[in-house]
Amino acid sequence: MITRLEIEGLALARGGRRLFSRLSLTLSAGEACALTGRNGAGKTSLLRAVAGLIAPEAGRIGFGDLDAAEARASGLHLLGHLDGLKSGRTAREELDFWTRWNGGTAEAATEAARRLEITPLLDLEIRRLSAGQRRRLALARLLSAPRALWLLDEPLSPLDSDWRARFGEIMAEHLAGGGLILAAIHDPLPIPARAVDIRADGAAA
Amino acid sequence: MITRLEIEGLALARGGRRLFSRLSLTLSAGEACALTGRNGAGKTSLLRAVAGLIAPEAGRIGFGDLDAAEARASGLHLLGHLDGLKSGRTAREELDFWTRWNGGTAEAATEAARRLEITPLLDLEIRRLSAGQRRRLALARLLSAPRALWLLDEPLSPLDSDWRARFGEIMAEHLAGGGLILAAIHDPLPIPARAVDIRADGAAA
Amino acid sequence: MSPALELFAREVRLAWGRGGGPMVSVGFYAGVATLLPLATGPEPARLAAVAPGMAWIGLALAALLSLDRLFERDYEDGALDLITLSPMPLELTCAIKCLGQWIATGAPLALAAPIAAIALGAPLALAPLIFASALVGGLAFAFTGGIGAALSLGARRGGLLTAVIVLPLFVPPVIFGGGALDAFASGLPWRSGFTLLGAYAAAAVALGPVAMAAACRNALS
Amino acid sequence: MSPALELFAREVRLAWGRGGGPMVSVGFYAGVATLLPLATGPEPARLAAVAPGMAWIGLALAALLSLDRLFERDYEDGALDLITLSPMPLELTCAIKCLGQWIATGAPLALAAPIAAIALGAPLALAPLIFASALVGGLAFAFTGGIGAALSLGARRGGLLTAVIVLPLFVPPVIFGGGALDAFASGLPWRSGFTLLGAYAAAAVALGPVAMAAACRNALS
Amino acid sequence: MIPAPAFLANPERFMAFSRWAAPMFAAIAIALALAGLWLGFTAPDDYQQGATVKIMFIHVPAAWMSMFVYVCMGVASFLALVFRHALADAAAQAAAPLGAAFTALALVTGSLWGRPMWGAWWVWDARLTSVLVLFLFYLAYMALRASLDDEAKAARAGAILALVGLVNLPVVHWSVTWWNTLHQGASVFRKGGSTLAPVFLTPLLLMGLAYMAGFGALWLVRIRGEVWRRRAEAAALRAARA
Ligand code: HEM
Ligand SMILES: Nc1ncnc2c1ncn2[C@@H]1O[C@H](COP(=O)(O)OP(=O)(O)OP(=O)(O)O)[C@@H](O)[C@H]1O
Ligand SMILES: Nc1ncnc2c1ncn2[C@@H]1O[C@H](COP(=O)(O)OP(=O)(O)OP(=O)(O)O)[C@@H](O)[C@H]1O
Ligand SMILES: [Mg+2]
Ligand SMILES: [Mg+2]
Repeated sequence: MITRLEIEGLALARGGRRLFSRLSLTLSAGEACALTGRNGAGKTSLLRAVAGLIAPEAGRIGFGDLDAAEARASGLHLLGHLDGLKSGRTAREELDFWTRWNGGTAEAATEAARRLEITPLLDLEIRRLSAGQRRRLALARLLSAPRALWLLDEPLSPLDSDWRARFGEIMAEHLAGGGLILAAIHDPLPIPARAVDIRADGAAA
Repeated sequence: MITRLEIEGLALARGGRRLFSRLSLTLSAGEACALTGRNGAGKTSLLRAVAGLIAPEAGRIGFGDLDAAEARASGLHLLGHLDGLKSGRTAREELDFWTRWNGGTAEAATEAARRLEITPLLDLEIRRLSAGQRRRLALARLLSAPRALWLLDEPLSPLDSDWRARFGEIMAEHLAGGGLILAAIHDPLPIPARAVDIRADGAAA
Repeated sequence: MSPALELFAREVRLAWGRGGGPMVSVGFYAGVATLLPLATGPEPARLAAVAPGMAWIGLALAALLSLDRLFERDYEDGALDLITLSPMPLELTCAIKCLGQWIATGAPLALAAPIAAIALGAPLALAPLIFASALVGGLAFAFTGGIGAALSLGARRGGLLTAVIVLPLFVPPVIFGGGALDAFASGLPWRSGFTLLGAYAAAAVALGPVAMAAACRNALS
Repeated sequence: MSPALELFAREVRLAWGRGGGPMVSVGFYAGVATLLPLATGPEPARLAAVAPGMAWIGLALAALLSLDRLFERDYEDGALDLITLSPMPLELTCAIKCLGQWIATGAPLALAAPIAAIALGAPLALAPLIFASALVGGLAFAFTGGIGAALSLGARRGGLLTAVIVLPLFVPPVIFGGGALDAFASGLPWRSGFTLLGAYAAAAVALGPVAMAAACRNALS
Repeated sequence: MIPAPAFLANPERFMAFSRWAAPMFAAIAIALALAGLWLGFTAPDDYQQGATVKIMFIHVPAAWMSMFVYVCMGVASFLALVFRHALADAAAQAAAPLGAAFTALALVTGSLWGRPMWGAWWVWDARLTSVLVLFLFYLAYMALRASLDDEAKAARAGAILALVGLVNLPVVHWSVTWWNTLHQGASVFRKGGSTLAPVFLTPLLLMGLAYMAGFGALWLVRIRGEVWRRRAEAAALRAARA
């Protein structure tokens, strides 16, 4: 299980342009970090680099003394703008598939659906869900298969204020259980979190 | 040009389920209305009904003494979660196309791009834009072809705080020029707006 | 540029992609024409007999391959919502999309069809008729194929479903065009077949857009 | 259920859609088989000679039609990101996707192929060989087609580009399978052709996933 | 012919080398081609094939080059994929249209030759078909590169396709041995030495070398062009962003 995330002297480039360099950040079990920054600063790119989907230009991303490939393969959840839900399948099909794909159990899926109050929606096709309902389904994946590191890209945006608070509770529980959260946000996170501001020169604050 | 939006006793149903009924709302030139409501309350559905994409179960949607079909065809902009931008085309191709499609001029498109600071991004493919950059491109369409009624579905969500404020200024200008804005939101709008809360029983507040 | 022209240009560009557009269609055609003799054995007599027919089948299948997404992408990314919000009647919009598709893929294919047929052993004299009927037939395929593409919007498996809806509509042009080619090759009167093909294409151009617009409105609501 | 099985079930379901899956493939096949006699004229001798070959072409084209989206949808909606974040090697994931595609569309088509060929006038004795070679050939088509589908991820025109990439890869199985059918029909030894088909399919199954995984990683980066 | 990759991997060194190497290769190509054509066209007519045998001096080297260029493209693609070397990628990209042109030339001249020899412009035997497939691979490579906008991604996708296409080369070469083809078997590069009379063999080999040198010149020029284009694009991008 991932208990540490260490980013050292990271530099990322997209399409030939350097986004930021010398970003360093350490996160231990139970800690959350809120990434902020202007549009296009590189928050999403940073999350994808931590997940191993894009290669850094310089610097190191480590997971304590775990092997990076292994840690990524079964230690983290990535939740982005693109949520990987197929508009033609039902919510139940998608939740069940992703739960098992991530190594979770059927009970965990049921419990996650209950927790996020999507149980009555499970037989609807994804395309019929409202934006907030769809996001809750995506969030249910985080609970249905326990993984330590959550990489969240603007997780709150289509949620109503009630659900923002409730997702805050869920995040707090995850941290209390030894989890780590790295979230890119524009609205403040409803939990205490280290703030890191991504800027082109040097980095964090 | 649309100068009034009148919604009377509107009832909407999706997938056989009544979302709300008896919703009434009048908006005149220069006014904005902020639709709030729980996830799944029917905000997006209401915007689509006003745009004429879905038929109401009961009630009337009128545009002053304009013919509804004509008013919709050239009097309103709809901006939703799905922004209609093709991931493989460049930002310029998309902006130019939508500008002309909506009857705007090339100068207006250039000016809109300048205003939303996407001029340097115009030659990038859409799939390379960050979430906020992409949203700004979608917003540029509002300016590139002037239309009176703006139907906005969570317009602020991927914007950074600086751009939220600046888009507030843009909305204020639009209202000052006699425009109308109907926006579904979870975060407060940065302009004075009538608040309407969508609830299943009766409606607005 | 008027919105109609603008839409037309967009459709052509979406279908062609940047650079290498017609080359891709032609390469596809060459591939299909290559597979046939490989599958049936290379005896020239056999091949020559079916060559013009195969040129036709290739055309119909290329149309299927490219039509599949005529509306689907616009539907899935929300562009169809915005396209319908316009003073232009949806029927005209659909017609322009089909026309763009035809120019972008049908026309290069019509140019390649006689070449493929002759490579398979069809007589040289057939070339102009193959070209003309491929051009007219392509129009019929585009406008009937569009109906299938619009009807299968939102269905779970666009590709093959489009094919199944569309194939019956493709049958008459294939009969008429194939018949005309066959008649010409055997020295019989071929004009009637070609005229029927033209009439079918004209009917498709006239009626197809109505059906497409209705199907699109239905998918959006 | 293990993740591998789960993915396999998902792929089969995505390919089939809800209800009527195999029927749709078979309907497509029937349509293609119907078009051929219409396009080439109905003389039985002509048709019978090309019938088994046509069954092959139909198979290859059906594979093309359905392969096109093997990776693209997952790429565009972000599912491919999440699928790669798993202890399962991406090579295996790609192989399972192709296998699912083969079971969902290749197998029903293999069942339909002999029927279509016999309807077009092929001798009854050919049926078992047509079925067997369609089954094995379908495997080769799925695994080579997957390479094309993965390589054209993020390209401007998936459909036809996939076809152009994939057709050269489809040529060898079409030669081997078509050759075996031809040899059998003329009473010549056919085993060598069938063995080559099997060998090609095995090579495709072994090497295809490596190329697909590399192409997917490239598209995501 | 394949320049020592390690030495030329440095773009500066490559540009310096190719500046004089390209014209030199061109001069060699012209000289060899003149000699080859002279010897070829003064050679006696073949007792079976008559004057048509002269097509051989155009056809056979073009057919050899169609495969050789693909090998070059494959090697360059491999280097580009494994070492992420931009110059290797430029080389692969620059080779593709040249290879397609040689293949088209082999197809056209072979077809012109086939008409008098076999009585048909085209037959679907294994040799001819596999060359056509080779041509399709070149087209597919170019089409793929043209339709991916991100240069780095297009480079890697193209490289993967080029490597996949390598499997076709043995089929082209040994098709005449593996299958019973109308096309004649190997007569130059075969076990036990060439069966061709020296009057034909010498001009044929001269033409082969001429094609090779010509390809070398064109390839270098195209790689240079590719390098310049990429530099210009990078500069434009920097300017746009600044
Ligand atoms: C479009 C038709 C043809 C194509 C695509 C074609 C292709 C090729 C290829 C690829 C080679 C190189 C083989 C190797 O080195 O492995 C070759 C060699 C050769 N071809 Fe053709 N060929 C065609 C027609 C002909 C015809 C009609 C003739 C004459 C009867 C002919 C005579 C030769 C000869 C003499 C060689 C040299 C054989 C050797 O030493 O390898 N080709 N051809
Ligand atoms: N595939 C790509 N190719 C080229 N440039 C890219 C690519 N992906 C992203 N970029 C560029 O990299 C920059 C950072 O993008 P990123 O999505 O990481 O920003 P972000 O911080 O998440 O912004 P936002 O708040 O708008 O979501 C942007 O300027 C974007 O245009
Ligand atoms: N095409 C459809 N078929 C059936 N039900 C639908 C369809 N579209 C939406 N719904 C249902 O209608 C309800 C309202 O959806 P809508 O998208 O209008 O909500 P919303 O207020 O915009 O919510 P959110 O804040 O989450 O965006 C939801 O419960 C949704 O499941
Ligand atoms: Mg982002
Ligand atoms: Mg909504």
